[in-house]
Amino acid sequence: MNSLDLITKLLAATLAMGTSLTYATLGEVFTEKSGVLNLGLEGTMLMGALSGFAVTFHTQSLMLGVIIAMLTGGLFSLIHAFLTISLRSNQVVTGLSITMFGTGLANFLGKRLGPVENNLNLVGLNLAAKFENIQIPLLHKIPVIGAFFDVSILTYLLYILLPLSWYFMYKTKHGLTLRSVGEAPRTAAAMGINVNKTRYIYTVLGGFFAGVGGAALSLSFTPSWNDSMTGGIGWIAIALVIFSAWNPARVAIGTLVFGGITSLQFFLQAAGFKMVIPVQFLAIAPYFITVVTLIIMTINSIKNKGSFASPSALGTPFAIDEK
Amino acid sequence: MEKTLVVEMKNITKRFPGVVANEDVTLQLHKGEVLALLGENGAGKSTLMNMLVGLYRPDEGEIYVNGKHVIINSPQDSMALGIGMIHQEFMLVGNLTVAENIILGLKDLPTVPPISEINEKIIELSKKYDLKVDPTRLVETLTVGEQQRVEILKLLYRGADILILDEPTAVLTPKESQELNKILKKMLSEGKSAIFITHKMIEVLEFSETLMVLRKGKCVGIKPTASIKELSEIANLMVGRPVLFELEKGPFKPGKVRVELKNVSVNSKTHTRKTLDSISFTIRSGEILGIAGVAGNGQQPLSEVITGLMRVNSGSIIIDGEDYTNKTPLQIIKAGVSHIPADRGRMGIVGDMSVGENLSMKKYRTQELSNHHMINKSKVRQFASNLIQKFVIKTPTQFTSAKFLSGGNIQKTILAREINSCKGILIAVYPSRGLDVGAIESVRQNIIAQRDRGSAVLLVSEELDELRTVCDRIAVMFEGRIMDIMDAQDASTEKIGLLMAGVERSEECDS
Amino acid sequence: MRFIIEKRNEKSKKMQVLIPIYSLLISFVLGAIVLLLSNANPIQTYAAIFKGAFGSNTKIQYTLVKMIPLLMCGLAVGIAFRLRFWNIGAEGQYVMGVIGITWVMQFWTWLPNVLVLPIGLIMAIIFGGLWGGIPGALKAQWKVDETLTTLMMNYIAIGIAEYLYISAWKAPKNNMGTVKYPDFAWIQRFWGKVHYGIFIALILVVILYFVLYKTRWGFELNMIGKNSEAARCQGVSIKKNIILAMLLSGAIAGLAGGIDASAVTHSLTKGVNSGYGFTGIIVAWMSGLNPFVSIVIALFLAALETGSDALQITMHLPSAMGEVLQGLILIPLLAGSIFIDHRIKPARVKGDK
Amino acid sequence: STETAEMSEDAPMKVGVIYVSAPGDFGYSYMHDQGTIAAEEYFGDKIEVIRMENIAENEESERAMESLIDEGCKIIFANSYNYQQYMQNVAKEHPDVYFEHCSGYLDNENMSNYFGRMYQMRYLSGIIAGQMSESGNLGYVGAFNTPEVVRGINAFTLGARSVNPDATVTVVWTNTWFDPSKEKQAAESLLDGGCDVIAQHQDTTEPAKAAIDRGAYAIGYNANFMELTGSNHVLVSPMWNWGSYMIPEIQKAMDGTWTSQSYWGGLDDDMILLSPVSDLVPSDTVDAVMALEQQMRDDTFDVFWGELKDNTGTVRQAAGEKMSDGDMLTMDWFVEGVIGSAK
Ligand SMILES: Nc1ncnc2c1ncn2[C@@H]1O[C@H](COP(=O)(O)OP(=O)(O)OP(=O)(O)O)[C@@H](O)[C@H]1O
Ligand SMILES: Nc1ncnc2c1ncn2[C@@H]1O[C@H](COP(=O)(O)OP(=O)(O)OP(=O)(O)O)[C@@H](O)[C@H]1O
Ligand SMILES: [Mg+2]
Ligand SMILES: [Mg+2]
Repeated sequence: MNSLDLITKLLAATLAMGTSLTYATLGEVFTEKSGVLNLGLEGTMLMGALSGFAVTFHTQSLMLGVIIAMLTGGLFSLIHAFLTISLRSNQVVTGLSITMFGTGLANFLGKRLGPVENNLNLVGLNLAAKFENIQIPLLHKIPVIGAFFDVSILTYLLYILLPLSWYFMYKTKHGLTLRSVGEAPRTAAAMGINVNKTRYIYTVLGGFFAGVGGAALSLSFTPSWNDSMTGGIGWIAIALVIFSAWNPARVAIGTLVFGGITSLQFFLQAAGFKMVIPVQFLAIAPYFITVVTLIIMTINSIKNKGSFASPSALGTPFAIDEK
Repeated sequence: MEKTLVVEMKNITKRFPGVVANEDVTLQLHKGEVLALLGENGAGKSTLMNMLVGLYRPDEGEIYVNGKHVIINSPQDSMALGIGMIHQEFMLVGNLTVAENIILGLKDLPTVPPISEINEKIIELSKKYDLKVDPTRLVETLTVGEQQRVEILKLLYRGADILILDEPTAVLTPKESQELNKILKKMLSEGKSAIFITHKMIEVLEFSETLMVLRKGKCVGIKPTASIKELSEIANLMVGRPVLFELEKGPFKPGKVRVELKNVSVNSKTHTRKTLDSISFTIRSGEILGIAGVAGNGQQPLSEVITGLMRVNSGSIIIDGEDYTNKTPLQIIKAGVSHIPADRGRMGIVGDMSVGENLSMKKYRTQELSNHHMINKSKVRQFASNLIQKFVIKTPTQFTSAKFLSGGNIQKTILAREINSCKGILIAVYPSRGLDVGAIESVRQNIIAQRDRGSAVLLVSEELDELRTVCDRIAVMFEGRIMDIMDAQDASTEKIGLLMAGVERSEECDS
Repeated sequence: MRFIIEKRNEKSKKMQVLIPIYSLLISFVLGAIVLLLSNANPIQTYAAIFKGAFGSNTKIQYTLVKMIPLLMCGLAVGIAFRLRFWNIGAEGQYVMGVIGITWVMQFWTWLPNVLVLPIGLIMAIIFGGLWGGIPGALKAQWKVDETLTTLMMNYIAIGIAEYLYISAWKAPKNNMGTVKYPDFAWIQRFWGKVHYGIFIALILVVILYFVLYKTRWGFELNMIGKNSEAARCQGVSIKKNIILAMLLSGAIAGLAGGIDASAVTHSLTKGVNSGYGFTGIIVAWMSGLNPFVSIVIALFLAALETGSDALQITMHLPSAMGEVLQGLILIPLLAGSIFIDHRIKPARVKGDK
Repeated sequence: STETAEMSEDAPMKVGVIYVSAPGDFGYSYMHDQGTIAAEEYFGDKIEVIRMENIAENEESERAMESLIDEGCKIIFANSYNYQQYMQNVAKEHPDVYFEHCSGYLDNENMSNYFGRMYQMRYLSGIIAGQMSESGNLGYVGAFNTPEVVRGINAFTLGARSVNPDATVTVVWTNTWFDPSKEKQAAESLLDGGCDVIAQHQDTTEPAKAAIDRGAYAIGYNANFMELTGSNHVLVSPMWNWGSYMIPEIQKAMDGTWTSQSYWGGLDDDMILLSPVSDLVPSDTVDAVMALEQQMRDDTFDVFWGELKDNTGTVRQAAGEKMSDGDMLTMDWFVEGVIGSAK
């Protein structure tokens, strides 16, 4: 295998694995940009994965599966929104509780929503169809770049969603509203913006994305249902939001770096590279390198005037008549 | 001429936890008229206006606009009624551009705002009203004066007919204030009506037709401005007692040098020009050195290098003969330096801690309030209640969160803390900004008392009046440099004004 | 009719007691619905959970044992949270603590027997402290976001632990796991399963209460957490305190690991990352960062966990139901927390048309 | 409590079972549960089983055992390695209860340990893999480099090289027993690297599915993957059959004839099985495998029979000798032909 080929395959693996992560990260960027921190992502994604799989299994419809996953994600975020926005509960603890609840509920329902023949279990079932890779004629044959044109529809959708999100956030009036609400809610309110409504919208939107992210696993990447099958992707997404400095355009960089290193360590092993470092250290390489990259980027950004500032009002509830 | 009522607020009452901010207040604004709304800090002026723009909702009372009973539930409603407000604290989003700030929240904006058209419209407007500002700049990079212009542009852009201006000139330099006033006149000449909140008596006389005074949430008087013969009349009405306009000030007897700056320079991160450029001066005990200058010319960095909050790149700072260059804030506090910072909300108080705790923040380290590492709570309580009495801080209790106090009382809290702990050196930055006459009086009096007791004081201010009446010497800053230092009695408004604008002394002589 | 939420003049003492009660009632109702849907008798289930947590001496003992690391991790993150430092890395700091004590137990064999445990615990403190101190220093020095660093460092710590118990420090005969600690270096039990570590945790509560509420340093931490810029103006060093607080936070989490390892697991092996660090976050917040209240919350959460065993044993429900019920208990509690300093009232209708 | 359980003569005997994961995972705990179910079917209402799943390998397991004893369980099975210490502790405190620990080595008067010689099945599956591979590049997705997993990889490799001496087995570690995404990624990277058969020591079917998707072959593990995936590209699956151990042990406990033992069961006592072989595998290969299986059953064939060299060329097992159980249980090196690191 020549090295171009290897890079192409590595990229393909990264894209396949990174799709779910990118959806979740992008969604959380919207949520956090509005000033709400949703640590319930892992549980929300898992509920998305579960509902998407269950629906597709019973209806044979992938589309319907994705839609239900999306709605489930939205519903779960709505709980978070209600608690943190309307009832002003602490966002960190609420998120953790939602992750706990969502994980439990998904794993529980996984043993209740299956067919009778399988003891109501969803585990161990296969889908009649899954999201297959679609190759764009000619383009997919180009070395390296070709990997981008041999992916599933969910990944293609991201090619549109990422730039669109950036455009939405920085060029439209809704984006303007979104940014102002996370940055200076009092000001936004004084300008006639309904801060809490805006926050609701984007928290739920983030949930939609998280739900689709979950479905990207259970309907596309690893088409199946398994207990806790998200395996921490929700947490990584939360970290990558920071990495991407709350900018949709940079989300792709974060997920490519993290996904790339994750895939790379498998590739190195598979290529029979003589490992000087213990295998466990390869497994932590993605986390380690992400931290190191963040440190370097942060130090750099301090030199060129900080671009790593989180939305100023992130994590703080808002009420107009309270100082 | 028949006067038409544009706004009528009837029997408004608004309560906050622990305070009645407005009690049975009735306000009337006529078309084309300017109503000056006056009152001490915490009298309830901002609260009343916030109800008119829909930020707060009244507990009792009714609002009529153009004769119609209205329920204003949100700023959106008030905008629809043609009401626009410039808030006491700027309502700007720092990391958005000027244009974005101006169009923020506009109802009939297309989904993708045509930014270049908007920019043009803003430029047009700013030309018309002589409000120079670049619509593409990020607001956080603007000076205070420029930010105020953005606030005005927001009103103009929305075409508000009823303007509410909550202390718009409080943070402006005299020159900026004058410009603002010109713009206001122009806007009013177009038939708009305005409610104008200010603590500056001159502005009241200059602008308003009617004045209305609030005290402790209640209306204590409405008068035509023309009927006012002496400024003290208004002041007395506001405070409820006679106000001294003459400050008691002892004779100037400077002692030994307490603070000396030698060629202090600070490089700027963003500009090529230095933030501070070879600053040298001394302050002696028993002396108040005033720093005049347009905001943003290095006054705040100057106060921060002396207090150790900002590092200097070269030069030295000597306090009582010892080198304190780039020492930590704590070392400098221990050397005896007290500091009344420019931004009281951000740097001066901890809003979520109690008034009592805020008062003890300079002294908690000392034996007076703690034994070794343990803070003595009962001593702190005693200490705080003493200070609250001595400095007449209006607070429900000393356990109230400091954020609930009005601006003036927050400032008094800071003043009380800093003056109480002052061991001979006081750095005061815009200490009377946004305060009412009563409060200003007490702030100035306290600072002077400090000097009379032999302290060395650095007073940064934009009010030439203040500088002239309070200070012994005045230094003028421009672009990070000290243009000149002169005795206060030699400082004419013209002279300082020219120096503030960057005109060198020599040039002045040449012309 | 619209409702508005209005701030109370001060925190309501009555509500502080009533809200948990009401919330729990709501939780029970919600939980009952879920249980009924899955064909389980709610009353029986709740009784079983309670019995599972407190039904016998042994059950109480297990609940108490579980409480110790939860409480300590709660205290640990609580310190960081005071500074608004989002330490979600207590899990990793805990694991590093276990690594630290294991190092001493396995390799410092030359130590006199009496010193092994104390030095082991000190090493746990040092390891945990450093693991917390690194993100602290990164934040203080370069403002590197702590949420990301602490989260990632959890995974790194767990990876290192795996490497050690599977490869480098694996006991020769074992499949995985280090050798058992020498039994003279175990923390002894004094009542059934309950070991002396509980006293360390309780003493820590008292110490931290004093440090945080009575000392100058506690006052400074409070200032920084509530307005760091103002604190700096008052001569409080932000950098130094972030690092100190994170060292302390990590040290306590590390100590929690050290105690659990020397009292319960007696080795470094799989299961070392048991989630205490994450649950500690819930403990810290639900207790309002108050060390004494943390005891109650930690006990409550520990009881929920031990009690949930009963779901499987008596009710034959899958273990996931435990998490569902725990979530259903936490969510109403969180929802209710607003009423401690707010009241809800119908919006004024007078004048509405 | 125990008293109530002994109240009546014909009250069912309570059997406690502790699983490290949810038995619904179709992996390790699932197969254990199949054993439990077999026992339930065998004994009918003579026993009552109490299951506990997702029990962490720390003091939680001790608590779980105590709870089961509280419920009156007479015999307790626990299926994961790190339970052993806790089980030993609990066993000492409850001499009247029988304890059965799977996959460890500790025992006690009232505690046995048991495990199966899965490496025998790995060897047989290796033969099939070696035979079916065209490239001779086999891939193996491994969870952790524990002796058990390393042993399986070595046996698989020896089997493959017995029919294809040039075959190599490339190992990718995932560092997790159970993570669908990571397992899939690991398998994909092996397939990208040119492997055409993927074997696994993991708890999901993802590695096998990845192979099937690419038209490559897979070797299952734990359960019959051919059934689970519905594809005959799963050539064969080495499987556990815990029922063969649990039923007699429960019987002995009932009869009061239970004694403690360290039990490492093999083919001869059906603790391990080979699933039906895919119809893609030529019948002569199947016949050869079956013949060898019989030899193993008869104890005339050993997988780790000297001379064995590790993949750096060092001799690890002298010629003409069979490897001791002790050496097998601590294996931390790879045989010739394995590409990867066992450390
Ligand atoms: N959101 C709020 N919550 C609680 N109390 C408040 C709130 N807003 C204002 N207050 C209190 O209401 C009173 C009136 O405050 P207001 O800001 O209206 O005064 P003001 O007249 O504008 O004073 P200043 O001249 O200092 O701006 C003060 O006691 C203030 O502390
Ligand atoms: N704001 C202050 N004004 C005057 N003196 C101060 C101030 N703060 C601290 N000091 C004094 O400076 C000395 C040293 O201060 P520091 O806070 O380091 O003392 P400490 O905490 O008692 O000592 P240490 O922490 O070194 O044991 C003390 O005697 C203290 O009283
Ligand atoms: Mg005001
Ligand atoms: Mg000290």
